[in-house]
Amino acid sequence: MVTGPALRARVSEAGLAYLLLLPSLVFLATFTYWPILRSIYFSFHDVVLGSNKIYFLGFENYERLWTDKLFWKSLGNTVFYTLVTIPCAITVALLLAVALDSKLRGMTFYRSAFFYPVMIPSVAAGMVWVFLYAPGYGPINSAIAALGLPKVEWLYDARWALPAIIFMSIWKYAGYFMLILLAALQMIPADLHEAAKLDGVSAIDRLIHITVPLISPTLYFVIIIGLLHSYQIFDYVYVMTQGGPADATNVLTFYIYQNGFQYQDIGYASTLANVLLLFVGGLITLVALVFGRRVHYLGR
Amino acid sequence: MATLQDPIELSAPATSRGTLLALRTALRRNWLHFVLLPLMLFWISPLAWIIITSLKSRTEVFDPNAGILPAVLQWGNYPAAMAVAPFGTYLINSVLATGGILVCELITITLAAYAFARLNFPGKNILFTLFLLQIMFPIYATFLTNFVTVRELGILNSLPALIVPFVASGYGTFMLRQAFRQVPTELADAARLDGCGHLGILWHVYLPLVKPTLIAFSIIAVVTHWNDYMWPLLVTNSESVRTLPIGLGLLAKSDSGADWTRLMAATVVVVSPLLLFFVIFQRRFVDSFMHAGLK
Amino acid sequence: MSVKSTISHISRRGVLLGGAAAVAASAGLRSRPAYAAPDKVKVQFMYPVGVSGDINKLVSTMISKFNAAHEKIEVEAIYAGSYDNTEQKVITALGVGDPPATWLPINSALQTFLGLDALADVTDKAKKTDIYQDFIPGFLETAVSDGKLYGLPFQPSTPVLYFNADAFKAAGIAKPPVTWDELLEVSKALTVRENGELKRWGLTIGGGWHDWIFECFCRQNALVPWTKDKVLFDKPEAVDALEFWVKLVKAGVMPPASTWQGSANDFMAGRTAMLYHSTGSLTNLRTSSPFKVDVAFMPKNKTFGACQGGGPIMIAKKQSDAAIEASWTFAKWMTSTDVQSQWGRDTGYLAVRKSSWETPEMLAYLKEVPQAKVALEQSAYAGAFLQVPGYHKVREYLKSALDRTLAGEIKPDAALKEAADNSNREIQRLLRRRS
Amino acid sequence: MAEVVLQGVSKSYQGKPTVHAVDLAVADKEFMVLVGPSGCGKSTTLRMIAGLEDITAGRLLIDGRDVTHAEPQKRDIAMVFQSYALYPHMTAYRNMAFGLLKTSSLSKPEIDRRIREAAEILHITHLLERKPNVLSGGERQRVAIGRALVRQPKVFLFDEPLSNLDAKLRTHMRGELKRLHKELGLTVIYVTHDQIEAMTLGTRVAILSDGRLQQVGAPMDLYMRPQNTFVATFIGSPEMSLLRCAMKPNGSGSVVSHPAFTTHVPERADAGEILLGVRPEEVIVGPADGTALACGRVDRTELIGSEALAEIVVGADRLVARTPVTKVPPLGAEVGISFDMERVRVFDAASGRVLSRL
Repeated sequence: MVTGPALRARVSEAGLAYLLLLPSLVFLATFTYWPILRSIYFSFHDVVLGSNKIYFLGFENYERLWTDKLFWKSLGNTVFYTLVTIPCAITVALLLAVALDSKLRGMTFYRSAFFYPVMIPSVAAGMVWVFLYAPGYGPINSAIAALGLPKVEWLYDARWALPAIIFMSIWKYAGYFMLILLAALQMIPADLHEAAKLDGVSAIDRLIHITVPLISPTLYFVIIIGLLHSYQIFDYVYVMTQGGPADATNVLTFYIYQNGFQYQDIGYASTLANVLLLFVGGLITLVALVFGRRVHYLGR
Repeated sequence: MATLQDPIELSAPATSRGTLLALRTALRRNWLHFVLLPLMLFWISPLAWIIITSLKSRTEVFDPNAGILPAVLQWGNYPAAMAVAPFGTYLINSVLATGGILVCELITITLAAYAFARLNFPGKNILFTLFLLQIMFPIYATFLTNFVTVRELGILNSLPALIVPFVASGYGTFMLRQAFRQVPTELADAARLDGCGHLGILWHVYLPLVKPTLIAFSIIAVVTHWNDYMWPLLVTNSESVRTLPIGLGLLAKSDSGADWTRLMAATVVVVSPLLLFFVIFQRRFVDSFMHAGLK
Repeated sequence: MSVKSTISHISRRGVLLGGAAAVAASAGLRSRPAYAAPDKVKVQFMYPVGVSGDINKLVSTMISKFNAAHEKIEVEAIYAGSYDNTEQKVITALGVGDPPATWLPINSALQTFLGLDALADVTDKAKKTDIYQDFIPGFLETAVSDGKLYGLPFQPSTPVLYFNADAFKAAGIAKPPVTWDELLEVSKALTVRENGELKRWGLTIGGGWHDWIFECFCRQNALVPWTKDKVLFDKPEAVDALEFWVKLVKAGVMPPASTWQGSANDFMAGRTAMLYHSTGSLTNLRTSSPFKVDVAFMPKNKTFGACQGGGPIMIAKKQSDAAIEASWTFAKWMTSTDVQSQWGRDTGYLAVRKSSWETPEMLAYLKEVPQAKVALEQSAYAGAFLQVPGYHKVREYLKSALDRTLAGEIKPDAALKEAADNSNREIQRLLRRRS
Repeated sequence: MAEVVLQGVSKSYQGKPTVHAVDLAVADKEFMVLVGPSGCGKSTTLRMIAGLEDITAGRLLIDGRDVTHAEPQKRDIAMVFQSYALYPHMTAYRNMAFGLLKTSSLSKPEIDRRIREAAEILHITHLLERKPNVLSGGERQRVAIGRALVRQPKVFLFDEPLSNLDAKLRTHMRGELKRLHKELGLTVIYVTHDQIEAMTLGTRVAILSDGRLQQVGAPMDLYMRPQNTFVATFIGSPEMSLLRCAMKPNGSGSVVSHPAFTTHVPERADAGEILLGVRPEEVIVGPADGTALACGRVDRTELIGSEALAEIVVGADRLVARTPVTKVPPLGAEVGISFDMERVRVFDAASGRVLSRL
């Protein structure tokens, strides 16, 4: 059905597309796909960091995974962390973004105040929160005591250490999501809101029925990015708890780091990384299936 | 900046029954402030602590009897913190490395995102997934192989080594693709009729219209890479190519408890350029594109 | 690493990696001095910063002094992060066959590096000097395996018992506890609760490195809980030590968990009256606490006991004899009497040579900071820390066992048995691999 | 001279045909309206003319030149989009200048002259330095038209340009467009789904349905002589009523029998089912007595200004009649109805085609 020139146009469009993708692909191939391929190869081998000797193991690393209690624990911690952090951080971010998407007095200051945690290097942020969470004399416990609630040992308590890190993550990342959502809000035509306002639609209804659908592509993006980020969370565990107490804060990425760099067990670390990749990939597919279809693009 | 709430109006002289009314009006107009202000105070309290601690003497930091504010402002903490490493060189390197990453990323993601958002080609979905792989794979698992690659390229212990792994960004491509897809297709059509090719459309229509997203991405990219620690530590040896977070690492050591006052002073120094950068760019965000009215 | 080899790399891989060639082209930005005078031997030295940011400055000063004094050698000092980071950086470089000439890891890593066949044996060189005579034996031992010396101890530390002298005075306690029993009693006396709410712990054991401190407790029970190819955590002495910890927790005088940073903060904030922490923290705790800080031996049970943290300067095996010789010269210089005396005074680390402790400067310093002497005296009872293959993982197993026991999830003997089994399996795995 | 000829132009997406072999010739200075319900392929056809969509098969000639595969900017056309597609980041002036700067070698003063001239014609001179977001719908519309005008193209393409305006403005702009077409002698191809717009604007109207061209002709021609039931019902408001009848040839014409009546039509065809097409104004409502063709009951009435519409149930069918306001029958009343038999049309029930009159 396709005639020559039309076909040619289509081919040249594809050609252009590949050309545009080329710069990215060259670097991705070198610094992402190559490591992933090596990681797949390593996962079937006994590889020790620093040594050139490699032994074939077959599926032994994967079998190890099944019986590795710490792996399952860290996986559970990661899932818990994600399920709590992402919805909370994104909700806070969305409300902040909507609130700050107006010509409010002191807007620059507000935005900076909510965004700055993203900028604090994780080493420093971790240390500061170690202090804030300090038992007894820490400001958070002082505040809790002022409210008449029982004090908590936070990072020293296996039950509270992970929630403590989650809470700090929300502080650290809400501003980040807020910024992205703010950028999306800027692109919503103002008259849509004005029209709804004139129609007497309440602020909450406007948020749910106008704002959210209109920024749904960005929201979708933020959810996916949030998911991916939460699996990369490592710095705070590294700085604040080193996975303790009693592995209560050991998350998968930290466990991968431990295995690869501390235990030099590159083979097993690669296995973990591959499993994480599969897991995250599946999760994202799930999100894409659930949310992706509801995303409404203004452009189309 | 223009404000909706005119301050004069708020303090307008109360007429006969006006005081209460004025108060209520003030409340209604400013309710957002009443919600945001406490939250904001909570949000900035760690920063306040950082700044206050950076000006304390060492014994004041944890002394429960010392009060919140330092008795004497210890400005000396700043030079003392800066003295542990050549922070000037580190600053220049951080600017170069972060700037280099940003420029490279902006180029690669713009091109790639346009292809994904607006062109049809075989293998589009698979390629997009491949781009996302970059964010899905734990970064620490790439370090070993990338270290070997960087060494083979002969750029170990150099600024390019800090940049190359981050030139392509699945994240940025994804973000920008979402923004591009928000731009009405009719605008691209109009531009084609106006004689633009794909690159012309990209340059004249898409990029100006997704400026808020570009700025948001830039801010995020800068912040992320400004604070990179592990990778720079691994691939650099010389002071002359090292970056600020490594200097910070010197003060946040594991053996003896942190060097609180100087660590916080250094944190302030490291964060300040970012904060400045953010304040400048988030203004542009508002001014240039407040509801540009894409429809 | 010569320029020549680098260029050949570019032409080979740079072409292979198409787009990355642009990057390779900019390799001109490389900042490593591309050449040195041909007769100079270049020696890289990777070191961690564990106690104070000023170490960076101190090391730089030392290196310039060394370089000025040695015409034929040029040392480049490379700050490599924490102990962990340093180890990772060195091992990664080893993996590509390009290790630094010398580095400073934690002593526990000895077996790890030996497993990688990375260390130059310096026994014979040392025998030609006064090293075996002048080094404090407890320190020197941390660099010895199978009777061979693989480095020179440079910055040893041990845990010590820090105590809040003001709190002691207020509670009417005249002197620090000497035995475990006294430790429990004193802790009880120092613990403060108001209306059931805890205000001050009697004792805190610094978390994160509590496995290190636990080994000290084992040694105080006359058990070295490891040999070079297995761990002995399940021995009765170890179980007894952990049971003592449980007793402290159950008595309500010690928190069941803490972190390394947090416990130091707690001490400075008066949240705990006594603290087990590294000697390396002395300067920081002494100068940052709003009260008088004093230091004591860790109390004994069957005996006094401690184990070494900190590390030796190690020398890479796979390099030219000239480079090894230069590295040896450097290591020797760094551990010489005066340098060590200065280093110890500047940082709070323990000087490794007996003679360093007798220099006039050191004697003057000890008069001013008598606390520094405690760790030295205690080191007579100290040995190396957990020098087994795969010590990182073993540490994790042990820490996890300790944490879970103190949290009341598991009994001490079961926990330690499990940790020992897991650790030994891991060690066996690594040893099997080596052979 | 500007002539647009479509020869068997077709479009298919992923093998699915959406436009079937459209043949259409647009004469110079003609105002051709493409009209049809949404999804009928009218916009796709327009976009193929513009070069925004590939032409899957067939040829497109502009001024005799084959531009089937030419790039949009080489076709000498200009287009006004439904949403105006003004560049939000450019002033009205820049919006108008952009295409000229890109495609022509005109000098800056010449461009400026053209813009001023177009602005003058469109009464938007005072808006030139503003950005689209501060313009009203009508003003944006004018700027969009201005952007097309300054190009001085051979052909103007309009894609539902009035659908985003309110009713009053729409009527006004309709007049404006008519004026521009007349005064400037433009060749226009105009897409709309609104048949009134089509009838009022077009010198000729092409009706599309399901990707097929149904009929092309002058508005009155389409109204009076629809070729099939689709055109018949699409044009005219309220739409033509279709009564299902049986037909038998009889003499020179045929006898048409409906359950409620039997009558005679001049068309002649084989016996079979037909649809009798009656426009509201062709129904004569009278008293329910013997003089009427049939009887029906008034089900609904609606006042539309000077006239009224009455929906009458006749047997199983409903039909709409137009009556003067003064003669609106009461609801539920039995009335007699007759048809203006000169004007009613007969369609083949199976194919929907009109039966020709002899």
